[in-house]
Amino acid sequence: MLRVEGLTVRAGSVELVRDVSFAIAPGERVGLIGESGSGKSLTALSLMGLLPEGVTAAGRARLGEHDLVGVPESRIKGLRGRELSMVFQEPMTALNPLMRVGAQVAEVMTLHGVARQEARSRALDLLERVRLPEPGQIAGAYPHQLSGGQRQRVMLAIALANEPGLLVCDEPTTALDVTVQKQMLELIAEVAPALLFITHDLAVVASVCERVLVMYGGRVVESGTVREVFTRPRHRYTEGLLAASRLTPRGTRLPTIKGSVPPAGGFPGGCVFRNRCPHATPACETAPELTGDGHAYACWHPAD
Amino acid sequence: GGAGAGGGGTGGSGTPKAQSLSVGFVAEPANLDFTSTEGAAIPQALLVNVYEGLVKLGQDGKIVPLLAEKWDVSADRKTYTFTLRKNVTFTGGAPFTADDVVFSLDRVKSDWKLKIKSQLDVVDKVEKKDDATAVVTLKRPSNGFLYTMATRLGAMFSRTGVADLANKPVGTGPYVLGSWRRGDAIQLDANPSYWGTKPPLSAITLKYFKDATAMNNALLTGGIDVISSVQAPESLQQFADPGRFQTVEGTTNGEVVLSMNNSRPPFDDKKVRQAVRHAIDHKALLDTAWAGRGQLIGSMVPPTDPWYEDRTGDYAYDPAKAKELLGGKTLNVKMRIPNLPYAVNSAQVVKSQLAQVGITADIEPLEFPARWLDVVFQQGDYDLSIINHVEPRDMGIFADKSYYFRYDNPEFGKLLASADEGTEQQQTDDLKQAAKLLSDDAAADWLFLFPNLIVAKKGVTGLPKNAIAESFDFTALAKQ
Amino acid sequence: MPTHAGTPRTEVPGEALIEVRNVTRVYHRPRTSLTRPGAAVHALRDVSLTVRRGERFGIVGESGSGKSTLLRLLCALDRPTSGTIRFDGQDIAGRPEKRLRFLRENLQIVFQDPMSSLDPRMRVRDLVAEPLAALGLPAAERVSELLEQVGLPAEAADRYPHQFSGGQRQRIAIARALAPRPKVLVADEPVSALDVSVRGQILNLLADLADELGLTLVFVSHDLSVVRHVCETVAVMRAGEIVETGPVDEIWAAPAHPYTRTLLEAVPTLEGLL
Amino acid sequence: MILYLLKRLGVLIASTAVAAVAVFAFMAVLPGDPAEVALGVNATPEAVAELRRQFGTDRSPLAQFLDWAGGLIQGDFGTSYVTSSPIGPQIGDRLAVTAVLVLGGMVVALLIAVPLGTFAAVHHRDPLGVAISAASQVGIAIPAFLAGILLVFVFAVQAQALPSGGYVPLAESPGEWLRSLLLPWLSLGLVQGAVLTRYVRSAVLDVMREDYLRTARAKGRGRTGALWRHGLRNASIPVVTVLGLQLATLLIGAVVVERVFVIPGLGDLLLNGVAGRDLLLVQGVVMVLVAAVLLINFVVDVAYHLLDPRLR
Amino acid sequence: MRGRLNAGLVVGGVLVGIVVLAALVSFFWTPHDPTLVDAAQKTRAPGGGYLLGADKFGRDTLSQLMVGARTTLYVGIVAVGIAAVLGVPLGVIAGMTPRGWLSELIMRVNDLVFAFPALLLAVMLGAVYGAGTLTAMIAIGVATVPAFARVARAATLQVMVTDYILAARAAGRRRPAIAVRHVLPNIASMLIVQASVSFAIAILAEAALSFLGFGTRPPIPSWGRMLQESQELLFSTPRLALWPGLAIALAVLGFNLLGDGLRDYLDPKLRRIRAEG
Ligand SMILES: Nc1ncnc2c1ncn2[C@@H]1O[C@H](COP(=O)(O)OP(=O)(O)OP(=O)(O)O)[C@@H](O)[C@H]1O
Ligand SMILES: Nc1ncnc2c1ncn2[C@@H]1O[C@H](COP(=O)(O)OP(=O)(O)OP(=O)(O)O)[C@@H](O)[C@H]1O
Ligand SMILES: [Mg+2]
Ligand SMILES: [Mg+2]
Repeated sequence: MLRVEGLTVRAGSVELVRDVSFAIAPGERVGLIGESGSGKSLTALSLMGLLPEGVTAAGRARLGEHDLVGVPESRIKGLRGRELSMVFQEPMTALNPLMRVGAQVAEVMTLHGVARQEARSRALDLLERVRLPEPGQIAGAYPHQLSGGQRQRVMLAIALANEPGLLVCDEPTTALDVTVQKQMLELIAEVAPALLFITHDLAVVASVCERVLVMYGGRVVESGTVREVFTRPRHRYTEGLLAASRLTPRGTRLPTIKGSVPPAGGFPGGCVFRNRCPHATPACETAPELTGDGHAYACWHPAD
Repeated sequence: GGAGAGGGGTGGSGTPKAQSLSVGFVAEPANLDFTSTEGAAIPQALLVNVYEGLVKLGQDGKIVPLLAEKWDVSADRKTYTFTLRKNVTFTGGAPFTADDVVFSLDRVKSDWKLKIKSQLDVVDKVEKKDDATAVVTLKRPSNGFLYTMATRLGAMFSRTGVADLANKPVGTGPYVLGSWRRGDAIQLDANPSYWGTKPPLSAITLKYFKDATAMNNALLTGGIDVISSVQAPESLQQFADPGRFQTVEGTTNGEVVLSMNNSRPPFDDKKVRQAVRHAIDHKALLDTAWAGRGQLIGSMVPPTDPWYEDRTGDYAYDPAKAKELLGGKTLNVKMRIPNLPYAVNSAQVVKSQLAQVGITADIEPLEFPARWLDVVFQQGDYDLSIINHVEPRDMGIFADKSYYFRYDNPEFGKLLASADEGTEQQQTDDLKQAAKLLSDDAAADWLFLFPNLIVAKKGVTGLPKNAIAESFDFTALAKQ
Repeated sequence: MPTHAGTPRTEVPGEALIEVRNVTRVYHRPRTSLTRPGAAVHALRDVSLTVRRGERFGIVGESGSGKSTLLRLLCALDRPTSGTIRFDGQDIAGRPEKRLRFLRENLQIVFQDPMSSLDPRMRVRDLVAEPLAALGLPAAERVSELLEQVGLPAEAADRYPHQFSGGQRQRIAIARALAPRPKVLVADEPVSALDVSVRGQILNLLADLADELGLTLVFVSHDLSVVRHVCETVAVMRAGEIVETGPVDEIWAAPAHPYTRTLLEAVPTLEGLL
Repeated sequence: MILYLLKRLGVLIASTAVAAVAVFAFMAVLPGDPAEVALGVNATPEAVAELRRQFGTDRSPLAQFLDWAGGLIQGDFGTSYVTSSPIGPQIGDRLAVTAVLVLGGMVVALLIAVPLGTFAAVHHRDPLGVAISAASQVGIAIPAFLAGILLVFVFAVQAQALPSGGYVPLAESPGEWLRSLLLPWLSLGLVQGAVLTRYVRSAVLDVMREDYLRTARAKGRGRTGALWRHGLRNASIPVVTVLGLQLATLLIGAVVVERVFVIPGLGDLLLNGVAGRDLLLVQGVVMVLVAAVLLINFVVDVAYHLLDPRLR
Repeated sequence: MRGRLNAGLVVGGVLVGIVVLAALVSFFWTPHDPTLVDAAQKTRAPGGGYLLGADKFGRDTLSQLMVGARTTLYVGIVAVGIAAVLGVPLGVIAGMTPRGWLSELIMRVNDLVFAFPALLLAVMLGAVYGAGTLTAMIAIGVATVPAFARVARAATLQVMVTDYILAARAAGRRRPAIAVRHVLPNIASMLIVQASVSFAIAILAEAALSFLGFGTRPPIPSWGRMLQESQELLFSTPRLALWPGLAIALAVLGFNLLGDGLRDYLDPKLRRIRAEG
């Protein structure tokens, strides 16, 4: 249902996301992982047409029969919140502090043609659906009166209100406690239609998604089913990430990836990972293609 | 003297239309009681217009009859018998009689709170002969008496109208107080029961402007009809169009004096004072400070006084001579001036010119009236100052050695006393000599005679050309 | 193959170095109603714990459970509402700053966010030397020595914090903490703000340093698995209370308190799912 | 909220009381004896002594203060030494004029600032948006009195369309009242509007970067729609603060504009009072101005709390 | 990494630079004596050694403008100096002990002083001690204290919740050292911005006071007074008002642009630091 081809995001002359292609089938749950600054959020925002000022997207992205990239705001405005919804990372700032929560949920429905009265009562149902206790009371509260987890549920309720075909979640649980995160993840897994789930936590992806895209330096470096990618990573970055994510017993040395993630525009040419890769050779100075069916990777020296 | 309003105006037309005029003024009265409150603003608005005296000062400087039809002076020049006009009533209806004359003049001694009331100390007693005749007996002959009677001291009050002088003036004049919007305007309405020629206008509004430019703009835009006294003479060009405006230029009693503190160094030294007089180029000063309007005078006498003599030649502009008189000294002096346009302008020129001969003057503008009166006038804490002495025939202030000039020359006092008691010729001679003495002594420097500059819309008539009395005489004011 | 980093020292329980007894800390929210007083926040309720010399002591708990509050009290940056805190036998609770020299020399802290814990207007040299300067100790050679110890080049001394990556900044913060040669290093979520690829570097560094310098470690984290990697003893906190404390492996294997169990179950792991 | 209101009210009352002491103390330092000043240079000593007794200025400062402050509470400002008329009604009349002047100026400023500032923020990268912020910078740099003088020059003297000054009470002629106030409102409002434009612009810009605006757009609102529905109310919070500060400066700016336009307001009364050493009057006017600023601050703080549920 | 130079900063810097330069040069040289009255040059048109013409006293306008720049800077420096010297320590103290009675007292007094605006203070002070540049400066300075105290307090509050303050305390630093080493450097950029904006406000205030007659004394050249004196010649010789008006506007514009420019120049650095943390 979503098909992205050659998506490139630029800020001025700096390419922040480069040539990203992937597809999501109806009902499919796809994870997008990568460390901070790898371009995950920008990828998601370019689908929503919500890129920050001064940042532009090129390439193709189609949701059903609608083009998402390179079309004027007025054309995709109607899709947002109805065909395609998004939950953001920061639950503390994503809600309007001056407006009651119920009104904020109802708003997304009235915007897309639901009558005011009906929207109000459906808002209560939605709050209940995201398992908020006492939806009536929550609806009358202001955002600052709710905890982070509750707010994130409200965001989810807003996103689900018009039963969109695709839900995009940008690190929806990063700011939450593990116990709250668990509930939230279960909820998302239960209610989400097709899902693009962004996180930097591999374990989270593993618990929610079927397929995963690994990003680094603005590129998708590996993609495939969660099981395959996590059990048999081919790209050296994925391999390193997986190793670093597993905490070994006390007294043992943790595996690491040398160096650190460069700032935007500071990634090397060719393979973006080559300056941190223990297997890099001069061959890596040319950029590898993302190749392979099902389980694809972009690496000259893949692990086996 | 004849009946009528007198003055320089041509009088109103026979058919008084319900017309009114607005006249712009600078200083608003704080209240309407000139028996207890100093300042020129109250008599300017009320004297002659609301209050009348037995006599008044004509435009040519002569005393003319007003509430007195005529007066006789006894041979020893000590008894004045005033024959009063009949059918004169105060606003409110009380008739004006000799009783009111006695009441008013006695009241000066008993109730007035101003220092100038001493000018009537010469009066021995006031008596009623009959309803229409009042007799004033002096202690000694005085040339100044009748003149004083033309000032506010001679204003006639009703025995039943002095309860709230500050807010409710009761007089016999052609106008009565209409309304007063504090901070903005006073309206005078024509007095329907006026004894004399009815004023041509039904009402006059006195509008007050602290800012000269604002007043100019008001005339330019029709907010007012007359500027009573131009405070920004450079701006007169704006009113050059004779199709719209007329400018009246006459004289005043106002000597703009560069006062020097005669009692303390450095100006206790006559040579230094003389140096100052030589250092000032009065022509240039008048041109730059007051757009060349006004007249140069060399002493404390305006040309409208009978004893005027041109003394401008006494100290010609001569910086070299000034330096010589200073003997190569350089001086630092305090010039404390009121924050009024003419003073601030003149001070800057004076400072610049004094600097040429080695006198550094620090200008310190003081809030006028309060602070200037306190610091300079009362305490005499100043070296130089500049102020326009507007009172008529006020050369006498130099005779008071406690006056802020701190000028002390017994010779001068003697001349003044003999002038007041002597014959008219004697008076003229003595005062001429006194003026010369002042000038010679360099008791002060006289920068210029303040001009009477009135601008009005075309068609306004009856404007007083010379402002030699305390009042702004509205009686003849009319609009065509 | 991960290499061995330091000796697990579970078997040598030294004498008590830090003793926290019945500590309570209550914060008052500003009053919002006439009738009711401002709500009291019990950030810590009757907390007692003992950290022994040489021990690596972990504290876990969810957001708001009082971990940071406890650390602030240990560092005498805040005073308890009641209870006593002894460091090396001396009571530190409520002492004025000028009588805390022994604590400052012996106990130093590393914070969660390496950016906000480094003054952006100071050069690395001055940052690292700050504890020495504050204690009036000479700093000249010590700075380069410290930088080397945490794996930073000597030139780093002349640069500003924003010129470093997150992991490097945390190294600077650790160097600063080590400056006065403390016996105890307190760390408040030192790796939570870091990328996973860098997290290992810092955890390894801390383990190495603890070994080399014989440091006692008090390590706070919201992630029990990180604590399990670093510490031998753990205290589990919830709503200002310590609900469970003991050897980390025992608790990991058999959590006694239901809350600990929930916590353990909530942590998503790769192993379980694949 | 009620607690906050009470507390804030307490602060207001206490500050006003302290301000009263400060004002009185300051005036007590003013050189010049009201009795002497009232009588002028030619007064006799006995008259001065008599007048002092009449004014009550022969009493101790404390007694005078208590008397004055006691009167204030009942709205009695005393009787002027100079005009010998009660001060309260005078201040009342003038305050009404100044209030109309200031509020009108504020309305003009808002009418200018809100649309322009919002536009400049939304289009902050476009030439027109940049031009508006540049223009507002220039507007700020022009002294209010200069703006007044220029306005008079253009609209009154040259075009003869409006009066150059003066004030016509509303009761006398509503049309003339309006005409007499248009230019003063403009000259106050233009300059303050320029200042406010900048604040509105930066407040809107800040709000535009907020996450909840992105959320609103993710719901399907357009840029402008999101700004209208969610942005402006949030942006109004910092603007209200500035508005409060500006009302206070406007009150003082009015002093200058009153002079330019010959409007009998509080500023005019104050300057007259100072010039005429009408101490009690000056004291009263200063007190009223200070109290007005304190009151404005109070209202702004309360408004702030009402606008923002987080503070309730 | 430093913020990039922006247009506002450059234009503001140039305008302020011109004012400063004019003031400095005027100490050594002006085309004419700015206070010399010369009837022969009365309102002369520009030219012949009088580049911008002369006023009604025949004084050279350019010379007056140059010396007037001195007055302008003098007023701004002293007023901002008073405000900063009093306001910053108060604000920092209040910000460092946000819940203490001292902080409460400082802020209350601050609010009270704020209720006495510059003009009111200047009129009152002028009435007591005589109007003049000094009273004007003191009045403007005192009236600006609350602004500085507020900004300093707000900025200090922000700084005080950062971990580096906690780190400094843990390192053993006492309050005064923290104030000097950590708080002041980190709030400096806010204060610099505040200073330049206050400078602009002070220039405007001095002009307004001169207009009312409570400002600089004649004949010391001041732009505000030049403007006031030129009023009556607005019709016949508008250039007399034009020059000082332009000078005031450009100087104010310069300081405002400088302030804004500095904000943008200094701020992204801080933002980036926080964003990257
Ligand atoms: N408006 C912008 N202008 C310039 N660069 C930007 C902008 N927004 C983001 N970037 C840069 O683009 C890169 C990718 O950003 P993005 O937000 O997509 O990363 P991310 O993978 O979502 O990271 P995180 O996990 O921190 O959210 C980063 O290096 C970031 O600094
Ligand atoms: N200065 C303070 N004033 C009021 N309440 C406070 C203060 N500091 C902490 N609290 C409250 O005390 C409780 C414990 O806070 P603390 O910061 O110690 O938790 P934490 O376990 O460190 O949480 P996190 O994992 O989010 O850092 C929280 O409810 C917090 O809101
Ligand atoms: Mg992101
Ligand atoms: Mg914490």
